[in-house]
Amino acid sequence: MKILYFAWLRAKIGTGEEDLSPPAEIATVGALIAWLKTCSRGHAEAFAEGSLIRAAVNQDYAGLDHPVAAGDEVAFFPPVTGG
Amino acid sequence: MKILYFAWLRAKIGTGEEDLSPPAEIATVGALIAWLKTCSRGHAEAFAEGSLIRAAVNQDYAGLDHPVAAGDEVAFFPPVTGG
Amino acid sequence: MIRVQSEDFDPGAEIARLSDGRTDIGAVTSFIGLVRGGDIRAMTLEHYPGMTERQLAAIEAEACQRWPLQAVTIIHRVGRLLPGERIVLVAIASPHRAAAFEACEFIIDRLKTDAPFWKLEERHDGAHWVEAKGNDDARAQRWRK
Amino acid sequence: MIRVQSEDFDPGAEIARLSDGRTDIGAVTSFIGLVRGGDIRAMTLEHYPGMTERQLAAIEAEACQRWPLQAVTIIHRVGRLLPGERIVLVAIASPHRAAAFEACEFIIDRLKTDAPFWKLEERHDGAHWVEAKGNDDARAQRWRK
Repeated sequence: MKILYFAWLRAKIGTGEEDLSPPAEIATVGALIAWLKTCSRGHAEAFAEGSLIRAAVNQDYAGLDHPVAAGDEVAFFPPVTGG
Repeated sequence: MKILYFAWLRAKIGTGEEDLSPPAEIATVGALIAWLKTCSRGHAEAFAEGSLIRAAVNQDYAGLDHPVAAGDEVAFFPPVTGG
Repeated sequence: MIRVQSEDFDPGAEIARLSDGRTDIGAVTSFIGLVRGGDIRAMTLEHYPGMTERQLAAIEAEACQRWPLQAVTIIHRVGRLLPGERIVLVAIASPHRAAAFEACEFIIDRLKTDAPFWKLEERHDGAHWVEAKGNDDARAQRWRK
Repeated sequence: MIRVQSEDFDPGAEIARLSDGRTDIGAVTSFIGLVRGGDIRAMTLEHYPGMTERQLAAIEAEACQRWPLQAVTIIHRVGRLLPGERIVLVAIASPHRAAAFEACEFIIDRLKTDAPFWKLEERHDGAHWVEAKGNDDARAQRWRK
């Protein structure tokens, strides 16, 4: 599973992209976040309670219940500020 | 008094500008219109009942009660259609 | 900046001029009105010289009073125009986009109901003076409060 | 037409392109967003390549469904920009001015809340990621019905 981070999440986690293979029971965006928090201190900080984070699965916005599976591109980022 | 006509009023009256000296008792835009209607057939047609006409005195929009006097520039024209 | 002219204008140059060399502008909006073809073969714009500039200046002043604007350009052409030709440009610079949009729309709405221009359209059956649209009055009315 | 690029764009050329050679367009509107100075020394625009273009295409498609549009251009820059530099252009061609204004405002409002761009501002006390404005959400919300 390809995981992407943008803006301050990228800075906090220390990379913009990683290829990870979460356990098979990680089947939703919410579960993936819970699992990522265990990966490193940077991940834990980035996904700490109260952080305003948006997720996208295969380049479409996705809620916490959205399914994720091997082969998906999952991105995490703060609320957008372009324009 | 300088009287100006625009658009179809100019076409109907046959001139875009005339210098007229209405009688002293012609003191408002409304009275001026009534007097102009007696000037020629073209004037009578242009100012016929039911015509949608706007007036300006010295280049500001003016209602029928607006005063007019010698030396004023008074213009008559249809509702505007620029832009 | 207000101009009434028969020659065409360069929208890019006019829009660039609003913000060139400045670092305090956040938003530039513009509106260009063009002659639409179809049954219209040409259009002649007549105006009331003097009063036109006065009315446009009054509209610009009201916009500057209602919104925080940094620059305003209004250019309106007169004379005979063919389909596809530009008629009018309104361009606005402001620190904020909401103000830039509202002021631009306000100016063109008000211009259409207050500035003394008249359109004579050449159609297949001859030349006709365009009648004012109630729709334009309603749009201009939105801004009165 | 959607472009995400680091180089500057030419607003005049982009706006002219919308109507050049056509006689069926009545109104062209445009919005340009610029980097405002003040305490900001520079701004770096980051984006999510791929998703950005997808989101912008979705916004454009929704605008085309809601209004009678004849052409749409969205250009957004990425990378480091200095005060006074252009960030974004939205330009619209339509037969009617109300549609051209509404679609232009709709697209920039939606872009601000949906397109994955992030601004890193360089201020006197260092670099800070810009926080999303509730105000932008409220403006984008206006279009949901």
